[in-house]
Amino acid sequence: MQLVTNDHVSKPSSARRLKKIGQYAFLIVLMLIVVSPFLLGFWTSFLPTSQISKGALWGKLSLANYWAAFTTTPILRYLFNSIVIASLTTVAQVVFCSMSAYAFVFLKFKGRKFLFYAFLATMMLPFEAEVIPNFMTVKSMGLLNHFAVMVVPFMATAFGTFMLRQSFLQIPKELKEAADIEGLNHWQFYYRITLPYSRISIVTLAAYSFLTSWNQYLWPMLTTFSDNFRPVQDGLRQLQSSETFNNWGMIQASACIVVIPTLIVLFIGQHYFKAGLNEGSVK
Amino acid sequence: AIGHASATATAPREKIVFWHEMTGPAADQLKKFATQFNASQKKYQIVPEFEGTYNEAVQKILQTHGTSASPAIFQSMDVSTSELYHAKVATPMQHFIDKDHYNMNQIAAVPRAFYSQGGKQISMPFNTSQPVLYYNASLLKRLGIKAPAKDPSYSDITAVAKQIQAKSKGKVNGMTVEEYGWLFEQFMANSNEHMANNENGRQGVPTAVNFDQPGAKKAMQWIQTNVKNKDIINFGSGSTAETNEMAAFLAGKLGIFMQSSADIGNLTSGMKDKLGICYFPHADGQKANGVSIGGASLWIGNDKSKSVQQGAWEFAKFLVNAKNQAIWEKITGYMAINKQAAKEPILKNLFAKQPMVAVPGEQLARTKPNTANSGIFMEDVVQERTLTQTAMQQVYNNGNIGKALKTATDSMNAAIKNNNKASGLTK
Amino acid sequence: MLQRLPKQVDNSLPSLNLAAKYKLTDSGYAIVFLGPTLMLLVAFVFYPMLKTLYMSFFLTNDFGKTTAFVGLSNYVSLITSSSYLSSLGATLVFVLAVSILTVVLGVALAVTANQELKGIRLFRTLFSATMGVSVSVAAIFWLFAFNPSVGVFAQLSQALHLPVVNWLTDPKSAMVAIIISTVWMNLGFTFLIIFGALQSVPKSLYEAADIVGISKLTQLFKVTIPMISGTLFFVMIVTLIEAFKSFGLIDMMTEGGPDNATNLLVYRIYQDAFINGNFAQGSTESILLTIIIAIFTLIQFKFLGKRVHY
Amino acid sequence: MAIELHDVTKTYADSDYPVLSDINMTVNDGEFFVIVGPSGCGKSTLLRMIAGLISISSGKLIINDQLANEMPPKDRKLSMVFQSYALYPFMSVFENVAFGLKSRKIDKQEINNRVKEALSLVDLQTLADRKPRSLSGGQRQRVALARAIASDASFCLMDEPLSNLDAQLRAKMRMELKVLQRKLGLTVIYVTHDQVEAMTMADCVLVLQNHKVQQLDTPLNIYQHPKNEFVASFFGTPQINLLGADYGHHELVVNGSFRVPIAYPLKSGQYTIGIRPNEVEVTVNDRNANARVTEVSYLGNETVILADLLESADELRLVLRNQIDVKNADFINVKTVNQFFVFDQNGGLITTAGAKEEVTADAATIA
Amino acid sequence: MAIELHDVTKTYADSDYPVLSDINMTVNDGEFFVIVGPSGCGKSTLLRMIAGLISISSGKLIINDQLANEMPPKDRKLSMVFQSYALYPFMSVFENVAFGLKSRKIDKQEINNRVKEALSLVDLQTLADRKPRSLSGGQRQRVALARAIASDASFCLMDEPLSNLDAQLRAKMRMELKVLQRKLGLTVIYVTHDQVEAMTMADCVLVLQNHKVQQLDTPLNIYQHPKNEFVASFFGTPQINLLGADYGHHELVVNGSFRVPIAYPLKSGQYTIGIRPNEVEVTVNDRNANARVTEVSYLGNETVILADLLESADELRLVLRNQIDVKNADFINVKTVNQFFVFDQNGGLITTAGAKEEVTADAATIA
Ligand SMILES: Nc1ncnc2c1ncn2[C@@H]1O[C@H](COP(=O)(O)OP(=O)(O)OP(=O)(O)O)[C@@H](O)[C@H]1O
Ligand SMILES: Nc1ncnc2c1ncn2[C@@H]1O[C@H](COP(=O)(O)OP(=O)(O)OP(=O)(O)O)[C@@H](O)[C@H]1O
Ligand SMILES: O=P(O)(O)OC[C@H](O)CO
Ligand SMILES: [Mg+2]
Ligand SMILES: [Mg+2]
Repeated sequence: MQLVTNDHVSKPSSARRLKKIGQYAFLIVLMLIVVSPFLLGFWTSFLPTSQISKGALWGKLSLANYWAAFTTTPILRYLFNSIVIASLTTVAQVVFCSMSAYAFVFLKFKGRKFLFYAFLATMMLPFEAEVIPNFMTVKSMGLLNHFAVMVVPFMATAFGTFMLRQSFLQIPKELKEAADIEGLNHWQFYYRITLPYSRISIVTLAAYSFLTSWNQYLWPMLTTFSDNFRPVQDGLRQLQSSETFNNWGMIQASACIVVIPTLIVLFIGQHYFKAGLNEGSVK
Repeated sequence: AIGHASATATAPREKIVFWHEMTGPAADQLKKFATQFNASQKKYQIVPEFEGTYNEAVQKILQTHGTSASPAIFQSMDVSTSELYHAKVATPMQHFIDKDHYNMNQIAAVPRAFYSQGGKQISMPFNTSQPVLYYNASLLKRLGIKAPAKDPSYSDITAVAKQIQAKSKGKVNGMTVEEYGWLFEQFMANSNEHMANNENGRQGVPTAVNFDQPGAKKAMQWIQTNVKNKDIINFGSGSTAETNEMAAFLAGKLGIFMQSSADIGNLTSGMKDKLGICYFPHADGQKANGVSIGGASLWIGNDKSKSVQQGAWEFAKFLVNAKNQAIWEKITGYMAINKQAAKEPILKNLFAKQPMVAVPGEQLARTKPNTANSGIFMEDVVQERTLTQTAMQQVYNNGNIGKALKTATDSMNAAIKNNNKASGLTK
Repeated sequence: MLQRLPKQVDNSLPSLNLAAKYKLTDSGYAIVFLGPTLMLLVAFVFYPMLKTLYMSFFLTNDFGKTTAFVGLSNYVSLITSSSYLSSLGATLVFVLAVSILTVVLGVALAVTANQELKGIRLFRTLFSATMGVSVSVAAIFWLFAFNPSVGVFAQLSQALHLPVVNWLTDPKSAMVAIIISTVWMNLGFTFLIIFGALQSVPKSLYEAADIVGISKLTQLFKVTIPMISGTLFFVMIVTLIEAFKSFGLIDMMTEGGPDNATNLLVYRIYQDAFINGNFAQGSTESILLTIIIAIFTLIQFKFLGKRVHY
Repeated sequence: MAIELHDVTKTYADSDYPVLSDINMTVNDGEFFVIVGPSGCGKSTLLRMIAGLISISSGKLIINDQLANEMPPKDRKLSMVFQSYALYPFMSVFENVAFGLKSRKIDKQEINNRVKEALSLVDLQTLADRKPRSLSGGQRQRVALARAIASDASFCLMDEPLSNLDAQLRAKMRMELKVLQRKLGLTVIYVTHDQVEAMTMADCVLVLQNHKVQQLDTPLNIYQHPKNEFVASFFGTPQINLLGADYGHHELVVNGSFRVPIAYPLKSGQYTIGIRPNEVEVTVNDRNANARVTEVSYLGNETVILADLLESADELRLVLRNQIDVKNADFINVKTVNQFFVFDQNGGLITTAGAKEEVTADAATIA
Repeated sequence: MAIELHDVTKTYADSDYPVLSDINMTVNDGEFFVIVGPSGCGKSTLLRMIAGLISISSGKLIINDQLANEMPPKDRKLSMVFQSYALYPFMSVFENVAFGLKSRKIDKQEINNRVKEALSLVDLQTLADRKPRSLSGGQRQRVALARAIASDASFCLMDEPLSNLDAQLRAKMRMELKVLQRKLGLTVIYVTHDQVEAMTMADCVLVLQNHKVQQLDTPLNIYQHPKNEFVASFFGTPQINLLGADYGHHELVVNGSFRVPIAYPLKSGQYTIGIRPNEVEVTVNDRNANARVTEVSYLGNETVILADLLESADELRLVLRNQIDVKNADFINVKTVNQFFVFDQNGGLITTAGAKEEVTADAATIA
């Protein structure tokens, strides 16, 4: 719903003021519902576990839990692993998906339609339903327990291709024609026009694949066996299940440490999603 | 923080990856052992890796076998012995014993037998436990409740739990029994019932199981009644359940629970109150048949080079020497399997100061081994545990006991049939 | 590839043929541009699907090797097994609840955040925040919240003298707990997508409605929802498929229990294949899962797709 | 239905200075009132304040003798045609037109009749079931109009409703709209940046620029008596020539190039003279040439010429009758200026001069 | 740089009938060649075939005496201004203009000079660092032009480059473009659907409609001697009046309403008479009235009138001088028709008649 009160009102009537208060109240309630699990997590990460296990939500606040997480658990190593894996996956996905999307939009070749439908169909096939043979494949490729095992199978996705294809389709056909007249070949047009033109979609896909890779859970659980390669998701799972004492404070601190990089990626990505970047290209 | 010992400048050390499933103080102690071992010599470098629960580890071992990801030496739980043995993923421990003329007599007979087949040692006993019953002795005292007998019956325990509930005015929960397949196995063992045919697989490959036997039913009945009466509180199953029941017990919010003796380390270090331990309870009017040992043993993978295997063997020996077993028992509650360990001052002091930690040992000592109380030698035990655990969940949630057990039995039998066929164990 | 194209009649992008004729042909470029993705998809999507299908007709040994051919018997035993059927039931309940709740709440959040108020950007950012929460973090936050002794829910009920719900050990409430956590996790993504769609609805449509005196609530149903129906449809499908694939929260919070109440199809595949070591059964379940997802997607396309206004 | 604005000012929340300041205007019942001005001058802003879609920062809006500053849009009983049409893409033409009526709980039969009538007025009966996306630009625009017509509001706001149409269609719609307005007796406030629309349709024109009302008058007066340089140059195509001129001895000397006698008593000094392209008479290849042709275009029966004054670089736009035979690079002599405007240093009109009754040059084209 | 088309036909892959058939035309070196026609008639298609962006289905395209049907676009050495500008949104104005040059590996300094020169020609030097999104429509259009100018191609294709600009700017750009073309000696093929552009800019106009060339001639000839009804009605605003007429006794009887004498010997029968709105003289409130005014608009110095013929429902468009005092509902008499066209039943021109040399009515406005 759009409200039309987006402008300065010199003397707001009391009805308007009441309405505004109501709007904010509703926003705040919704916001609390959404963020309360975070707040609870952040808050307790500063509390001593002894307090938490008594059921108390107050106590002396300190960074002790964070210190414990950094020093007694491999959380930093997990973070490092995840960053390596997610970054590699992201770069590969952006490159390969943009290339294949380019082919579907700007190249004419036999079987294009068929291939495209085949791509579309794979979007319905859940990776989770294919882990068994995939596990066997990476095993026979000797990739188990390496970064590669968490990167290689995800270097290209049908979803990414589809998403970028949609975005490339928005490129005015005149830009391609103008480039043809100037004699650009496909590589040049791909690199110098298509990618910069679609940078919002590229960033979106990058953010999306980074987060998806970061969120990988089942696959690394099946394919990594040492802390040197375990990403955060499984690292946290390990921490949680190896904790016999219910050291809530430290676990919450670890969770907070893990959530921060993704929140940063998200907020940066969001900041970038400004509308209107391609305005003025065509009428 | 991954537990590497500093490598020396000389010849590169042979890396020995060691997979284990220990948590809490036991995990810390294993890291310490690895560090000490690494410091004690220059040829090998032990790299311990935690691989989650016993259940998860079995498949990880099987599925990584033959790849660079597989471990050189690994810990695997008691009931996985048959599966790993048939899968032929390990060099029989007997091989190293013979080559090294290692004196196996220093190892206690029951665990030795448990991990042998045809008189040959397949794996090295390492962490050996007994299921026991824990109670908060100080709490009972404060509430003026008489501690349960050392060898209690179901109703003995019920009585204590009831009093705890009543006298604490509901502030303290009476007891809990985790929904845990291992405990179910022990209820059957203690009632002298064979879960699997062919004498629990000791006389041949099992072709069927039967959970639906009187002893099992009685135990389930006991639990269900107590749940209904709110004398048993449900913490669920899995590792969360274990941490939650532990946390509640340590916080004085739970009076009694049944678990592996491996919890003693945790309990004694984390508890201000006095800990009470007694035997695994038996059905009323029925003598306890005794329970089997729990825990796990050490295996040496056969997909690694000779020298790596040698290093693994050295480390295995290191872990089961008398001194380390004594330390192990003190820290964790696993019973030392090296007979000499009893003479170590560490253990002597421990028993003197905390006599109740000797209870698991006493329980084991008075058990007359038979095929019902010597563990199950069967493949797919993980599935059996999941199924019986589910049956227990149904029982907790007021399901029909007979039906629950029957369903689990049928499912398991189907799985056994398929597995035996697929693995070529039977036609 | 350095060949002349046969003279082509007309097509929508023939300029490319003309432009590229003396160098790589379009088909040549296609191989280069599409090759890597295609290879990856063949290796990790197409081939595994067929392999899974193949394995589902066999028994497998400890190492996952196919041994005995059994035809359809894996399928028969699965669809006659009460526990599989109850998993299936649980999955359907879960998937429907999650996708409906997610979309409804996502719309509510997006509509609320689409007002022009001072500081609204902060709210928008916070509303999208759960997109940055990974599954294990969410699990830890919610495990704490649902903890029977120290969790906020338990404490709240105690404070209010209500019976304490055993969130994760009672089959019914465990499902509710998993649904709540999953919906919460999905909310950020859904919000962002729907919000983006709302922002692109021309303001003048609302103004035109304001002028004829159509109430804000009517505008929501008669203008907003139809205008974003394309996006809602997309979100519905994505959430549904994602819900079918839920795994992490279950693994960390309930391990499929109690009494299989949260043993959703994907978790079951994992359990059967990678815990119980029964790859054949896991494969069979994978195929069934794929079929079920396909059916659901098609149903959605058939029934919802019709009502979508692009 | 009369609308009055008194000292209305608008400042958007995120800016410091007003978009519109001190607007005063009265729209009488049945009047076709046109607001015209360059892009971005605040035309839509003004219209939206009248519609109640945005608030008024200060001043008074009076609708039918009632203070309406805070009145919600729907109570103002008006209809509006949006610049962007604002059609609901998921509704058919019929539903689009009926949408507003339905919400008023009007009888179904009645709605049906009204929609049908409105559609037939704009000649769209046959397309009632189409969705907007399968209509051409002109048809969409007519749907938007039909919506305004179907609502029984007697007061209609239109925001550049013809701006997206091509020239032919625009010309046609101008006529049709005017006929319709007269027929229905509507009061219309019509926003445009097209001077032709303003000239052809308005009873009254408000020229906006630079946050302010520049002139408020009938179209003819605006063309013939522009209040200032901006208004003069905004109306008329080709644009009026605005040239520097020095006054002395009853003459204006234009850029040192030619002289224009003037009876009006000016103080001596610098002025700007405004000469419409068609108010000039020239002779070609005259010995006294004062300009040189740079560009000639024939428009059927008249000729548009660009010429540079010889003394200054200034360009002159001229519209001549076809008979005159002139080509590029010819020298010409600006002989007579029939009518012209004199503006002061601030651009304000001082006087309209020249022998209006003796116009001999050809017509100016302002379409 | 000459371009010839011989019997060029185009059929799009997904349709059965040709969009263009048997097009023959020659564009001479340095010529400003305009292709005009209604929306959808195939103008852009024709241009794109010349550019090599789409293929030619049959016929020959010859560029500088060389068969060019299969020549890739870049080898045709042309530049193109797209209807929609086709600017790269992420590049600055400067980079947009320089882009094509860079890809040709031209010396940096050289590129710099050329771009600067091109930008100054279109008066955009100061905006070189802006991105397209922060330019106004007219400025964007000029960037597109600068790009064509900077490329040293002596042959430039322009697809409706002014179509979205507002009237003032359009008029200005028309002039500037023409001057530029002359200055650089460019050969230009210019596509438009705006008759004014065609009339004012072209050396030669090609009128397209209905897949075919309707007329190919100079602008003046097209206005004065339209080959058929379509051409006649496409040029001139307000549109020409096309009315039914019966011939007999050296007279055409127009819709039974008035008579027009004609010297040309026609066979008796039905014809269509085409009368431009400004070629009619009327008297107001005449006793012999044959039409009634329905709409009057004053355009500064002339008046546009709509009137209905009394005998038939037909509407008449008239442009009169301002002096005539006429208002709505007045009865008028169409007295004299100075010039008119006679078309046969198929719409083909038979003759242009009337005393051309005696034109007394006011100028028609076609802008
Ligand atoms: N919501 C807003 N917030 C701030 N400034 C605005 C807003 N809407 C419009 N403006 C500014 O107010 C000025 C007037 O805008 P308005 O839309 O009224 O112009 P207009 O005369 O209708 O122009 P056009 O002919 O292009 O439609 C412009 O400078 C514009 O940028
Ligand atoms: N790629 C295509 N495939 C099929 N038909 C097409 C294609 N491009 C254009 N057409 C059709 O060919 C005809 C001519 O199109 P073209 O773009 O040449 O028209 P135009 O004269 O440039 O019109 P406008 O003035 O609207 O730009 C139209 O009917 C159009 O629908
Ligand atoms: O908890 P533990 O190590 O004593 O082992 C218990 C069971 O034996 C596992 O099978
Ligand atoms: Mg506007
Ligand atoms: Mg075109």
